[in-house]
Amino acid sequence: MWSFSKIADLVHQSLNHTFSPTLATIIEMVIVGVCVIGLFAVLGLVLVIMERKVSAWIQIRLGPNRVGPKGMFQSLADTVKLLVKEGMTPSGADKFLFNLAPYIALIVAMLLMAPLAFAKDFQMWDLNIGVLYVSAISSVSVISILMAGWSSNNKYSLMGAMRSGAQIVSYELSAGFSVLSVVVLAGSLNLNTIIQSQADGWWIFKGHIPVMISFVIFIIAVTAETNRAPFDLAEAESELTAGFHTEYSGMKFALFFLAEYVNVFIVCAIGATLFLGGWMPFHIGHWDGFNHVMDYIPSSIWFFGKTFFLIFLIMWFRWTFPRLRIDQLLNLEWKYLLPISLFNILLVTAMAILGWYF
Amino acid sequence: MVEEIGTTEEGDLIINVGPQHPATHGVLHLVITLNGETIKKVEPHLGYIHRSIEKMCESLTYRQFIYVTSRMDYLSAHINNHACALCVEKGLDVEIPRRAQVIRVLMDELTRIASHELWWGAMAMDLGAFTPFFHAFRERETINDIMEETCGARLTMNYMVPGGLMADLHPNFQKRVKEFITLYKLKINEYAELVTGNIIFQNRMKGVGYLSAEDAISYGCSGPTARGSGVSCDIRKLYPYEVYDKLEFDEVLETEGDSFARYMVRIGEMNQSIKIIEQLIDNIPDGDFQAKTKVVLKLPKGEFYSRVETARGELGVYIVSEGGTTPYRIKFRSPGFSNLSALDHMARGSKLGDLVAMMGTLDLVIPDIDR
Amino acid sequence: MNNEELKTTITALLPSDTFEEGGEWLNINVEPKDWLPLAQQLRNDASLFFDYLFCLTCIDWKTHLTMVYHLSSTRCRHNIVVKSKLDRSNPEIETVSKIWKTAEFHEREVYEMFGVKFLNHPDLRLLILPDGWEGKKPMLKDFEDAVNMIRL
Amino acid sequence: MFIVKYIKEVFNAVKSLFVGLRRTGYYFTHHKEIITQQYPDNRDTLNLPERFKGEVVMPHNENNEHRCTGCTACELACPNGTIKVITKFDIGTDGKKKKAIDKLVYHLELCTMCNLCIIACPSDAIVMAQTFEHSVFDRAELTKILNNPGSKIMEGVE
Repeated sequence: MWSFSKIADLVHQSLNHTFSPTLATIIEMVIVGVCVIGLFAVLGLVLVIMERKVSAWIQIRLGPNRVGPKGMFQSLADTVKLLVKEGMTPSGADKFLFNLAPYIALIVAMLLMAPLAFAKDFQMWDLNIGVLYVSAISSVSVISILMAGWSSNNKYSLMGAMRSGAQIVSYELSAGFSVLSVVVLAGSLNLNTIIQSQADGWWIFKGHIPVMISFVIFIIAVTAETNRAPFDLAEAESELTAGFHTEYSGMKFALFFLAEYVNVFIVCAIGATLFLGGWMPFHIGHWDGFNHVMDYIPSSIWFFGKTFFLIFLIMWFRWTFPRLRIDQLLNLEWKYLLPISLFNILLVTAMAILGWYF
Repeated sequence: MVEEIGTTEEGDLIINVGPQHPATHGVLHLVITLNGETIKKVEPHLGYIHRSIEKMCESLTYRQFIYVTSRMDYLSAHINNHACALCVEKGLDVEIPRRAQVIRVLMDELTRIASHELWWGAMAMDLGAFTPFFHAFRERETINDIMEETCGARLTMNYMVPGGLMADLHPNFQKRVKEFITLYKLKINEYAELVTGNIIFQNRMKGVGYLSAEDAISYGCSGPTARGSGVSCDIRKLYPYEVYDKLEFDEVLETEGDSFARYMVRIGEMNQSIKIIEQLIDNIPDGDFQAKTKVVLKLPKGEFYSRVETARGELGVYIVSEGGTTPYRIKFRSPGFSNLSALDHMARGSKLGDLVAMMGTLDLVIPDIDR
Repeated sequence: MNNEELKTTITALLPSDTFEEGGEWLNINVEPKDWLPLAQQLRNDASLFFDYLFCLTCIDWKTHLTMVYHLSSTRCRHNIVVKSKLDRSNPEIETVSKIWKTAEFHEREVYEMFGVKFLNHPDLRLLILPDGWEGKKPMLKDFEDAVNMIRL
Repeated sequence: MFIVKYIKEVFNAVKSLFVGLRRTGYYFTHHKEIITQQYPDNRDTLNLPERFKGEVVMPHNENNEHRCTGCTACELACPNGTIKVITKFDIGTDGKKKKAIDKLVYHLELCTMCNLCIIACPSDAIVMAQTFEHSVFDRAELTKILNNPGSKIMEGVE
């Protein structure tokens, strides 16, 4: 059975064999960087086509079906279109910040990739405070949005950015609390340890009702954090035309677009890691035969399967619900989600202390 | 309108919504004064699609001018044509055959449903739900197919002419309308599932854009906009034309006066229209589809006014005739123009996101406002 | 109320007006200076209660302009038409936008299309025509647009 | 009770969301409900109703004869000046001069498909065709001459 970790080990050994350890590490870093960029591109293409197909089927349409087999290369054609388009900078804009903003959005998304465990023993950086790192870095993404909104010299952009600021700052809270509930149960901030703690069952099953509540809150909060409908107030095209990226065009717009999708992927990956056991296969009690079959499926497939399931959930929400109003959005957070998650974290802590989980 | 761009002395933000904006469904231009997210003032600037139809009609004969009116409120083209035909018939003093009357009412009601379905989809899209738009088009397309078969066009039919109709019904008409009614009854529940019952949607609509009954009357609102405020103003009931006085249907009234009330009025009206169609579809009398009229129509000297209920409200056609073959002056009292004037009053003090909900429930069709 | 009753009631309010009959609705001719007081009475009189101004327009008769107001009552369900003859060279009439708010938009439209000045109108600016429109008012009968006129 | 009301509220709200999700989920999984028509591909099966108003044409029979007498009723009926009838005088079989059309010029770019000319025509010489793909690269192609070159009026049409 092949796995990513074996390939990684092979590369590591051969590099260390030929080069000095420092040089080998540098080369490894370059390889990882290239891989991340490659993953970015692939994720962007896959998620865009996935979103378009999901939306089309929900909307009783066919969706893209002209470019390539079943329209699978549609997003590639879109990328080419965006690349050859003129990237304009408005004359009144703060040019430096305006051009910097999309790269910050992208870099934040890239940094978030680091502690993710894509498969068994396959992780860029086994960070002992992985969860903390993720929630810290993901808050930085608001800076790129604020930067884009402010520097565009456009009132729509500014309003979109301000909405986004209020929204992300608020929803960080409940996202943090729901993540915390798993941390409390697992007793570690290390993502790898959290995954290992789910070997005998995923937290969403082991932690029963309180963790399910945190899972629901987590999904709502990350939908809001990534500015996806029904919380896409930063874009809200029927109100603010395109929100913070109204003035962006060409590749700079594409970078924002890419960063949005990659952010969706990352938060779903975190969700899958924390609640659905990451790359851990699905096991049921003592059904050894069944468990064995599940083990046979590569761990990377488990990880991506769970992640894409969560991504599909978020897409499903997007194409079903209307958008909230800004005050309702904040009401939802401060009046409903935050009290519930505060109460929930208390419950989870009690549960963890008393050992009332499976 | 350009001098107001920027900020006011009090530091309020002034933004231009439109003329190219996703929520204005056309070329409406609103200059909005904002304090943060709160609207302080909405000022419409019109004229981006003004074609001066009233002036054009002054040089067209009574048979010719009707086609232009399809381009006013293009979503209820039949009803516009109907209003003009009624007004000319009033001047000519002809009674049109009963078959033509029934067919006109049928077409009007089908148009009303089609218009409300488009509104429903567009309204949901304004609020950020994209899927209902496509679902609404599925049903609307069926109506368009029916229209295409009988009238030869899908949007600007020019089917109602002075003296009756341009052509008789297509033989398939009754069958296909019945099919449509079956489809409609099957799918109408989805509307409630997807939009009406949705908690986000209800929160977005309830208590938003309040218009009291007195204000609705004072602003000259009509149609579902006024009926959502509890003002009884259905021309079909109050001043019945054609066969409406012999039909059983209810005037849908809601008293809350908010956007949700206007929404519910339109949904209720769709059901009432289905009720009217069901009453008439099997009872189309035989006979001519056109009254005998002269080739060249000449209206006597005088003034004629006809009122009909379009999907958006009361459409008035006011013809001043000097006895010639063309109208001396023609005035279209369009429902959208008056309804739009209430927008500023409704929007003050609410959030920017609410403006979209309000414009959605006013069901603005810009060519109807500009004419 | 039917047309006859309306006629007697309104004559009592304003003896100087004249009536035209034969149409569907009662037509009242008033002098421009009498219009505002009459409008207030039409709106506020409990038996008349014309609270719904459903059409407001103007007609260019080449020698003079005529303002036409179509009024309706949502309570009593009767309709009247009020007409007022205006001087073509300097058309002026009092605004009724304080009585019926819908008149504000309609009067702005008439102002730019016919050039009728509405005295005491709160916001008499161009509504439909582009800013800085100069020259003749488009709906007047002697309007000629040399540039955009299409002759067939 | 406040807390019961609060929970009920949350429950109903979540329920209404799930109702919507179930509906869209149904359509996501039921692809037979898809209504998209793949237009240029389905040209062969596309059936336009016979009354569809696409453009004005003048039918000719196999002897290159049409029914137009050149009475200009269509020209008068048209609100936009779409049709121009250019007449000439033919020498008939009996040696008399007879009015006939030289050209019937039809400006498709001005036409609004209002059907008034078809109704006005006393000899049913023009009809609406069911074509709808009118886009061309040169605007001049939209000005059409409806009668075929060398065509004559049908016998017996007055």
